Amino acid sequence: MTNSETGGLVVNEITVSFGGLTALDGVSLSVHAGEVVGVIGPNGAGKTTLFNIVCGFVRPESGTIVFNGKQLRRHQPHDLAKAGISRTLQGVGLWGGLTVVDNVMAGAQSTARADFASALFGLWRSSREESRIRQRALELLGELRIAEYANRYPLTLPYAIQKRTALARALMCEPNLILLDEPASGLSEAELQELGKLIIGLRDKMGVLLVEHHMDLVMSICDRLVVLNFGRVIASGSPAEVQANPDVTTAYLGQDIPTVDSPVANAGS
Amino acid sequence: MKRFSLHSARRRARLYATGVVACAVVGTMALTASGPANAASVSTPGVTATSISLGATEPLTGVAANYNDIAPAMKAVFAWANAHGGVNGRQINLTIDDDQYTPSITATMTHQLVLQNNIFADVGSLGTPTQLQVQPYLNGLKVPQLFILSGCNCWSSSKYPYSSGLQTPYTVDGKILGSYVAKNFSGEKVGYFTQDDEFGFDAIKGLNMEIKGSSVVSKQTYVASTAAYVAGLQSQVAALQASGAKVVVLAAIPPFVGLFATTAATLGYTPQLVIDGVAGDPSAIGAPAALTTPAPNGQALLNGAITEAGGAFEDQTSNPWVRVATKLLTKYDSEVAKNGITGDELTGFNLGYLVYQALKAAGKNLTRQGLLNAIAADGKNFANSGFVPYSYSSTVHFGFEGEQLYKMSATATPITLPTGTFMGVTPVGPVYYTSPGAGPVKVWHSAQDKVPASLSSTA
Amino acid sequence: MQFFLNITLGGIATGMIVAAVALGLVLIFRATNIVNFAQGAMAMMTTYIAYAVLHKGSGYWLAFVVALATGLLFGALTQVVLIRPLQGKSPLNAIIVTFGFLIFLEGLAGAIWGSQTRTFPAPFSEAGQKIGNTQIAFSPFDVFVVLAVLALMILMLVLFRGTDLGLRMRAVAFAPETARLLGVRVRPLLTLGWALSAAAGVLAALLVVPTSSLTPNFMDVILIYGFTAAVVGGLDSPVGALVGGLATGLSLAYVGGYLGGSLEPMAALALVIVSLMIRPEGLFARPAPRRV
Amino acid sequence: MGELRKKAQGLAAKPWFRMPRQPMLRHLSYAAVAVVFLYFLTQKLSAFNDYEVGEIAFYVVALAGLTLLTGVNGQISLGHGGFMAVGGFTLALLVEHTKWNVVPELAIAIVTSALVGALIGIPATRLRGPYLAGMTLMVALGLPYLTNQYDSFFGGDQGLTTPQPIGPASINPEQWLAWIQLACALIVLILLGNLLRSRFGRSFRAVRDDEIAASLAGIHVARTKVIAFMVSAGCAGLAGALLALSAGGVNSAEFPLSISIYLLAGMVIGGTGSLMGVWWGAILIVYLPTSWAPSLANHFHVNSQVSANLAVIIFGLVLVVGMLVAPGGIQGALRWVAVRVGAYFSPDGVPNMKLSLQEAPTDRAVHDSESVTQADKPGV
Repeated sequence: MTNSETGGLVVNEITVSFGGLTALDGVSLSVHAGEVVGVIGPNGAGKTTLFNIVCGFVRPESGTIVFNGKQLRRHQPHDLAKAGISRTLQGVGLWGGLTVVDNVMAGAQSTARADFASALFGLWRSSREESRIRQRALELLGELRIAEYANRYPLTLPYAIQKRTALARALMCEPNLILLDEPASGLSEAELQELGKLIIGLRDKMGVLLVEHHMDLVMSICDRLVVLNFGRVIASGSPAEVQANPDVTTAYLGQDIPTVDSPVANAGS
Repeated sequence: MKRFSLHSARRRARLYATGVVACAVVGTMALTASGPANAASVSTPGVTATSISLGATEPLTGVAANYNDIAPAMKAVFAWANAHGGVNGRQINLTIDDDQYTPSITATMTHQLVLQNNIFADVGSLGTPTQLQVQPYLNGLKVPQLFILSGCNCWSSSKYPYSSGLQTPYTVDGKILGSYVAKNFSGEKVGYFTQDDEFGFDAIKGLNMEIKGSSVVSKQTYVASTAAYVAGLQSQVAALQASGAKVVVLAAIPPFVGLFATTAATLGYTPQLVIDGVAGDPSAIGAPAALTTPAPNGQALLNGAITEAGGAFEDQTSNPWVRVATKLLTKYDSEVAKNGITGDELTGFNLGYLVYQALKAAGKNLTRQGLLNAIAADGKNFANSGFVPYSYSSTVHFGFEGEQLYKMSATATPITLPTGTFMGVTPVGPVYYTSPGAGPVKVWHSAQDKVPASLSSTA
Repeated sequence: MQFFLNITLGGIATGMIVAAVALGLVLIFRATNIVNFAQGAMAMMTTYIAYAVLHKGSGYWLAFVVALATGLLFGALTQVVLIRPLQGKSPLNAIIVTFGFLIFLEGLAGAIWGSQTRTFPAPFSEAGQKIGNTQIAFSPFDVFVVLAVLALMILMLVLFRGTDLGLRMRAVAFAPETARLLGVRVRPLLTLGWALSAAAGVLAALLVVPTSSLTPNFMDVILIYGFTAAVVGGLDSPVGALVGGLATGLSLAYVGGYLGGSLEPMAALALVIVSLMIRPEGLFARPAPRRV
Repeated sequence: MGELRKKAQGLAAKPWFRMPRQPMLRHLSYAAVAVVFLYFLTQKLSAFNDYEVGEIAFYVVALAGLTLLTGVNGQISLGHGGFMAVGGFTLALLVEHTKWNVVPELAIAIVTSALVGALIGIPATRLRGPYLAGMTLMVALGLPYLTNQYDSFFGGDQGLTTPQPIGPASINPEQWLAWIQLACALIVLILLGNLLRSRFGRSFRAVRDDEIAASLAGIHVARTKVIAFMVSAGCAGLAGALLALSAGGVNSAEFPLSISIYLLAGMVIGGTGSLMGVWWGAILIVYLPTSWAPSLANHFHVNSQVSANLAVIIFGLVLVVGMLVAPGGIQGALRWVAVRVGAYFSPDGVPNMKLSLQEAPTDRAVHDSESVTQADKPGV
């Protein structure tokens, strides 16, 4: 909390409840550039709600969210990209009617400058920008090694490729912070390895906040962990510290520590 | 290995598809395209040595589809004429197009009649808004727009010499009803219930010429739409009731007269009703609920209502015109043969016979101007089934300017139609006539035109 | 004062009929998440059948029962033939299909019975009653309308709140997959929902037709007002449909009475916009949490 | 056959001509071809056929707008007849009170209806599916009555007259009118084509497919929807103004609900979301009620009651059957065939993917990905 001047995301004492049920109770955490922070906890602990508050889908009853020294007040989801925050969705949230490259290009909406008139009249101002964005999107697809699917429709592609497309889209706005909502769900062991490398690679350019059930992945890539249970932070610190915390073990007691989620199981949630 | 790129295939596909669209557009055009229809050798459009081509746009479907039996009856008269040698040796071909009572479609269909069917004249088309839409167009091209089935004052205007109406102008309707009210209900509070368009406005014009302004206590309007049905007329009828009007003059289309009567019954409101000739036929009002539901005082709601008509009712079988029309239409109009004659079919018969007489009067050398001249010169003498002669002259482009008043009566012989049994009517007083302008309402003393022998012997 | 009283009573009578249409829409929406734009047209078809029965010389009540029964059957058939293939597709498809069905039925009715207006009787007198010395603009038929619509609403409440069948129907509407996994037989329930809703529509048509008249499009506007009522009340609440119906009927009556008849359709539009701005899900719908 | 295929493959591999990539240039070059073609077409046709071509042109304008709104942006409108009325009356009022040229009059008609579109579009952003459909239906029913309420201004039932624009004396008036209307149609198609190939087009589709994902990508969902509504209403307004020129006047009876219904059916038959498919829809709207249905009725000797309702029945069937069996419409079916034919001659070989009508390319508002998107959406 004292780090608010140094940049990054600072979530301070957030409380929110739905219909009398407290979903988050005084939750605080921070993510700084160059850092991977994981949020873990049993189902219903409030992880996704936390993301939704940061993104502006849900308004907290109290508490503040500060990003790069500026407090986010009554912000809307679409303001986020411009502010430098990106988010991937738990499912993939790709648009079935757009090709992969168009999906990724749409991620650059916040940096696009061409106005309505230049788009309507097809002026160079608009078309030049389009080629620039397309170029950038193809580069990103190349970096994520899915360039060959650029002109395909995403919902016809394997799940892993859809997830990468979604990641590419989130990276298009060149964020300072990226929120990853269960990036590992539905991926095979080999794909997990690659994902881990990818996320660590992101660290050079931005802060990463992820919600994940897959403990091996979390433990291996996160710099810090925050553990939520029933809407409260019950532990935080390095992976080793958290693993050693008895409260965490209790929280997970009685339910399997989830390892690999299948997309099918996810679909039902 | 190079992958098949679906995208490029699709882009090509899109191009192909675009091409196919273009080709199809051409194809459709080419198929439906046709030159000006069988260009006549004579200079007058729509007239050949052996034929005359006429057109009409009618609401065969849509909100005014009630009137869709008029044009077939007109056509039946032409079939009769054609079977007896045509007019001056020419067969009459009538094209009836459906305009659904929608002005934009009227415009399209009228363009088609003029540009493609190459009509000589537009005759007996129905509707005020629909015909107003094409009035500038037809007059601009000097195509006669004759005998429009509408009582709008707008058809007799020096600006549009090629237009003329058939129905009694609504202002004349209003004047005749107004003079009756002034005479028989003097001192009573009067209310108006009128349609919110030219029909209502013109009728009010006539009413105001006869009824003292001070006795009119409430003027209510409605919009002729299905929406008004559902919301009902409670507010308007309640307002009339609240104003204490003892006499209500209705310038409304038949269904709304029915709705008015039903609503008045609900409110326990029993004014003397005076109904414009547009809804003068109880069977057209067609609301047996209104006719049969006992009002609080035990009387049928429309019982005793005053209305008006320009000619005999179809159930007055003793009238020679009704007899001859029924006979002719039974032979040439399958609908009449099946279900018997309606008031609208009687109108259609009259209309067809008017067109026939006008064409005949225009002579062998048929031109558009010649037709107009013939109507201006002889129009007054054309035989008709109405109670007064036609008013046509070089300056007056109205058909009828007279009405017989009637009383709807539960004791008169009821009208029986396939759609139900309706109360009958009995005549009240003499036939009146007047012009839409200033001038008194006068009594017409002469008898109805005789049915010409040429018609009665061949029908 | 009498004027105000009378247009208020008129508004209530209209409102109850509007509520009947709204109840039918709500029933289908609760059962299948679809707004059935063809409901009015389906009811119009069965009203023509009732008309035919009536003119065969049967009494009003036989025609009434025949119309309701035909409505049930028609609703079930429609669901099986048209709506079943749409399950799981975009809601836009359902809107266009039901709307197209409306057009089709109106054309068909016009082709079979013609476009001329016919009249349909009421089972009770439509004349207003005297209470003491005051004439009240409320006829025995209006009383019948109110009772019939109230009965319909209570039936629906009992069905959804009180019976296992109703609960299963709700489950099917909102989570068809889960319901199927839980062993609910989904298909017959959906068919039943459509059958009941079509019957509710038929009831509305039979209540409106005596004061209107029978034409192929006589239900168009009442459907729009019914939709207004359902939206104002919340598309999944029977009580909301009733309150929305009364609100719609009264707004139309007051706007028509004090401002002019041409403004009535716009008044309904304004009512929808205002109520949706205040509560997008309708007054009586429980707010659904936003799903992200 | 093999020879032909080889030849075609060779051609496809080395296209002798490539369309410009820049959208405006590309669309202008399409339009140039169309202009030449349409010029000769209108020269060749009779006056009434020219009049009909003009009608097709303004329905193309209206359908293009509706396609953008419903097909591309996923917002349904049953009320585009209402927006057409706004455009028509605006033009008529300008004709009555000013002495301007037809071009600024049309431009103002577009702006006015776009503004009314915004008025409806803003509350519409909070509505979905059936709610929006019902609200727009009320717009179609309600707007024309306003002209009755203020009849001294709008001319009441009689309405206002809009004289046909007169061109050079050597050109017949129907042809001149058709040219004006065709020019508007081509301009609208070019501009909408541009728009759809820009970031706005992408946003429209993204909002249609998944609003939450769109907002997270930085797309202002509500603003995007309002823009789509305004553009679409503007097109409808232009179409209404052009209709007024054809009809010679406007009045409250001129824009009945049936026009909105025709537009919806036209959109579905053309292929929801396809800008080129609107030509099919426009041809259907112009010819079915006035020409095809009557000849069909004639051919089968049905009675007048049936023939009078035939067009309506067919429009209804088009909507129902089109949506159930071929949501891609005519344009979708053409593409489906073209993809196969194209693949046969393609040097790349036969497509290795199953491509069905259901999955035919992109712009289907009415698309069938519900099952997938549901799985996409996690709970709160």
